[in-house]
Amino acid sequence: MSETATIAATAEPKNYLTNRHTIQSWLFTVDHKRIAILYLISLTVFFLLGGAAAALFRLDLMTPQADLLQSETYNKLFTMHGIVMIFFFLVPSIPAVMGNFLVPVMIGAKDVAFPRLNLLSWYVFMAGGLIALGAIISGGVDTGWTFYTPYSSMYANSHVILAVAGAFIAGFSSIMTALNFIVTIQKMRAPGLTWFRLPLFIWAMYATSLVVILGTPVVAITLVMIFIERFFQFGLFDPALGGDPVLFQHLFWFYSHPAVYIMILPSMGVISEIVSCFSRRRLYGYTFVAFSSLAIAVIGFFVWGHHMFVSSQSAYAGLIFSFLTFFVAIPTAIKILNWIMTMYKGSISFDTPMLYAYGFLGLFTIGGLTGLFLSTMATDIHLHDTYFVVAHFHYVMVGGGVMGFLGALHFWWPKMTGRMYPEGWAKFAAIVIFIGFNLTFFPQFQLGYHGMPRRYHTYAEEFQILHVMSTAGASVLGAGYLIMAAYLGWSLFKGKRASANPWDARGLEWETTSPPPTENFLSTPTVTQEAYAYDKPSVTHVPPEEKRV
Amino acid sequence: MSEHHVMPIRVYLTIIAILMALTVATVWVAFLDFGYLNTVIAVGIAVIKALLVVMYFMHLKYAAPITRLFAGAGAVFFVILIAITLSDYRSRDWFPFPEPWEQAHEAPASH
Amino acid sequence: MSSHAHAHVAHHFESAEQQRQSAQLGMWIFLVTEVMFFGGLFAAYVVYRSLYPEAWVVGSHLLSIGLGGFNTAVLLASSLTMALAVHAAQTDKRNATAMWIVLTMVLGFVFLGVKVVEYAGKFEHHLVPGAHFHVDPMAELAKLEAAGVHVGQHLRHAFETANPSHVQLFYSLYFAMTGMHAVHMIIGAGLMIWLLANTLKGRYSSAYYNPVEVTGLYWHFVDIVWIFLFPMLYLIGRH
Amino acid sequence: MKSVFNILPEQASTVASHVDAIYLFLIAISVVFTLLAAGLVIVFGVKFRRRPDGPAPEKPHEDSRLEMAAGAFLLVLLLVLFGWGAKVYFQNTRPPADAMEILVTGKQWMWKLQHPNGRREINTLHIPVGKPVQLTMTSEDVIHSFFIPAFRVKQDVLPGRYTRLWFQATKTGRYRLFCTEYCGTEHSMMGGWVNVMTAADYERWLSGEVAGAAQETPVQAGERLFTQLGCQTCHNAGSGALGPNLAGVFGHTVKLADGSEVIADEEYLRESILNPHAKLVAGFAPVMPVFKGIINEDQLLQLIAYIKSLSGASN
Repeated sequence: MSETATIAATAEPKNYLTNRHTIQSWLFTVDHKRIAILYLISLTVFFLLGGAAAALFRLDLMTPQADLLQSETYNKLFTMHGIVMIFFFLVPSIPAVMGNFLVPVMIGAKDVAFPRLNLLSWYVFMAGGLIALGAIISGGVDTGWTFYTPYSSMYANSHVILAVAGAFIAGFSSIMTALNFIVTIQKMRAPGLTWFRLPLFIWAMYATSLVVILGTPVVAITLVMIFIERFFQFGLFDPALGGDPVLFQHLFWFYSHPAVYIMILPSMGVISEIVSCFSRRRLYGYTFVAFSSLAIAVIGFFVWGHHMFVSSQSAYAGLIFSFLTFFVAIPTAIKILNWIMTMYKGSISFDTPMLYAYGFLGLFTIGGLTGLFLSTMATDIHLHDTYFVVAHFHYVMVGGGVMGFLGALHFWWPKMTGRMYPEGWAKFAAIVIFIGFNLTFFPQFQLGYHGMPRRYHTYAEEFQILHVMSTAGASVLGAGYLIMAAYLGWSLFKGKRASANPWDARGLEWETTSPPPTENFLSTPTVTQEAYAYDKPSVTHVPPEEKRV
Repeated sequence: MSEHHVMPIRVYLTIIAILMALTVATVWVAFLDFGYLNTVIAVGIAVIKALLVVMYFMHLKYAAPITRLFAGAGAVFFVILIAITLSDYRSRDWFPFPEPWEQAHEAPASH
Repeated sequence: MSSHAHAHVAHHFESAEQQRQSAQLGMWIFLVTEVMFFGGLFAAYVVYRSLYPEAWVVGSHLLSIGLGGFNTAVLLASSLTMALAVHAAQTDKRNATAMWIVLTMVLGFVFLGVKVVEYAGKFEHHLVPGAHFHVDPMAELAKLEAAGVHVGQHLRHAFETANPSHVQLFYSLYFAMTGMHAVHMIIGAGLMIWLLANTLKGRYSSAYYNPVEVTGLYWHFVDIVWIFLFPMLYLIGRH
Repeated sequence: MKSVFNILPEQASTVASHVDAIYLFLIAISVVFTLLAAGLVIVFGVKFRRRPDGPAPEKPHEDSRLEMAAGAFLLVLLLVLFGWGAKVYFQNTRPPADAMEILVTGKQWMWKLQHPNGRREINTLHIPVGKPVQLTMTSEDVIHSFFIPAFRVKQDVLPGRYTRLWFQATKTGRYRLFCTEYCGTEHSMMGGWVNVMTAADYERWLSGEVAGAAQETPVQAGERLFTQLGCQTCHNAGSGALGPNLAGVFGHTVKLADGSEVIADEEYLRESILNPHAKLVAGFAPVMPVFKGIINEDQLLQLIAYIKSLSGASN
């Protein structure tokens, strides 16, 4: 701290971190970069909470019997893990932290279109999070994060209303952020920054925001319907009145399937930036990648029924949902091809962000391919609600989503904090996380095909060996995360000073100081070339004397 | 400066007159028997009323193309949500199912 | 200070025009989320109505077309006054702006008042879903006939076959949909008070009237929801 | 029981090998594509690693032919997968007409099963090998799901509705039975075994209990209920009967009072018992009492079994 203070006291121009130091200057800030930091801190806490829950039940699953936890506690823990990780970590992760920090900088704007709304979104997020935590502290929720009726609406005796309220409120926060991004990207791009000069991260954020805008309100009203049913005793899904619990599943998955794209599209945007930068080559098939983000966002709304093949949904509806699901696979697969082809004849260096990109490519490929097992109707009948599904979505959401998030964190860490992290430790942690992840989740594919149902507290003894492997892997994974937390924390105070453009990357965010000043640029930049112009030298908008070495 | 479109008050008055007339019409039509068309007519009139409000009171007719695109997207996804959900319910008792699996009639594979 | 256009351009915008377009687009995107929000309820309505059409006929006959129609007219009128408020702001007529805003708000409260009367009636007649819900379609049919309503074959059939549980489902949706609409009305009324205060302080002019305009968009949207709710809830199977 | 390290678990039903064939095909695709992707990034990583004196990379050509070709190839591959998966699914959707029917009621946290001759059991299902078996399932409370991994079959079980599942076992033995839809506190305890026996053993098992106490079949229980509840006073073949004659109704089209037609399946019978006025048969007055809250799910299944037997639909 004292060092930061002395730096600020010198002739250095003030940046967004150092221009004011009071608590109020953080809690009432409208600077998108500071809001991003607020989100980063809150999300880290939620990630630790969700991870702790997972660690506990993973430990309990070492043996087939119930030894560590009671059934009720076990059910509450996996519910908490799901709610916290989905609604309070994965959905906001890259948009709220990286998007908030980068969208205005990347398009050369001073801030997002509605800065006060942006701050409000953080408060709303925190309110939702605290209410959900309240539900957990006051006794917990045992419905699973999917809140299926009629269990959630009529049978569960836990704090469903509070949990539903928390998720509902958090939904508003993502809507506010998404709305802000669309308007910002639409209306506030710097002169010369045409649509096809935009970084692909911006395209990904735009597509993600569309999904949030169109999907989140539907889950919001669906959660309100659960609330109405529990609180006012109105039977909206009550079978005794002729209500249909499967209708809840339709409404729920109308959001929650596209929500998978909310979690993965931003990561795809990040990977595009990283692969391009560390291959020193413009992304292969820029236009295709840009439009495929939008295509995935739109097609993603037509496939929700593939979560319901055994729900008693009409076989014909299932047929159509299965058919359309295969179509989402095509743009996704071609994107992987694009990233690989970008490396072809590139000049590849293996800095930490690139290691995460490699991890993403491997894990997300497996996650995507195992999705085919679940969109094929005959195999889904067998695999539905087994550990195969658990493994599949962890490969997509952690292998894809979280790997992208960590890649982004390392790629833009120098920009956000003005410090470099220790490269050796970072590489080590990336490799540990990759290995630990595979050890944890690969055995679960096998468990699933052999019939191990998900959400089981106790299980048949023949499954034990694979569960033990999974738990062992989880401890490696956990160790990887802890190493990362340690060296990132260390780097905040002791890390080497970062230059404006430590990776020699292209893009407006690299043409301002690290960390950027409050309004991002000293004067509004003008863009004269396309994105990823790695064949040309970096265009400098920052006078040399302001650059740190 | 088409964005700053100031409409003459006369337009607003015409629109409100049409809206009120359509309200009376929809009530009147509800008491006549057109079979299943009653629903179509009721929703049709509501759509016309909504379009009038959107186009004139909300100035969408004079708004930027991107604004109109978003308004349109809202309507389209609203319809998608309802139509696809309903398609499940309408096709649940469709007959006939495909023939049962021929192997069912074969001799058991083993004992 | 209100006369300077530049005074209203926030620091991060380049021009008043950019700011205005952003506000407008932002509000429209918000309205898209509102469309999808109500979409969930409409989907439930459409599905259950397709499953239980006769219960929907019975349910709607127990609602008052008079009150519903009156409220429709009130809301449409409030949309007009709101549009006129925006018009007055666009043409620098501050007093007129304030007057139209007040009128819009009053019409909004009239709507809510009528809604309270309707809800109270449903409460009295045990039509609020829950343990006390009670409806006897045959008794209701007899009441209709006693009141001299022409009961055609379809209508009689609907009353004879409707399952009271399904009628309860209709009322669950009726209260969920109109309740959610009323919540939006109350928020709208709150926005009107805020607009009025700022209008009286002279914050708005032809150079800067974004809040009046975007609040208007919201108000019109709430009106549109009712334009659909009225026929869908009150007018089914009246023939 | 096969080891969990085998690629495939035990196959014990006619459908299992068909599902496994698709599964193995999918694994082959996954291995090929994973190795391809991993191989390419590793080869490129080595071959094009950054060298201090290396040439500056060229800008890639904006050329969509590779993407188009990849897309077309994937489209064909995925359509094959879709078609194959859908074919096996649909083939297995509708039970064969001669399937033996077993009634299933799920409740927190047990499976209640009843055989055609009336024998009941909980959490263990005895079935004969080589004979198609159809489960008609409902739930007393929340959604459950009936899953037999060795048979590769699964179906959600819902309150207020009937769902069906059918299979034909190919091997005698004991196989796991699970509930796979999360249903509350003891969800993981809701399951047991499927005992596949030879036909002779099954017959012996079935009659094992009948020898002791008099055992009602579901049809007999349904018939007794039919009499107890006074159903036959209206539902008889007499000319002035107040209700429709139920002989030969099941599985056939019924004309309703409003002019529409329905097929008298389990759902229709259920609704007509619980709430007779909803879909009134043409030519009859709405005079039947409502049985909702008077009979439970098990009794309802028995009544339906009896009505089915009147059409010769039951076995």
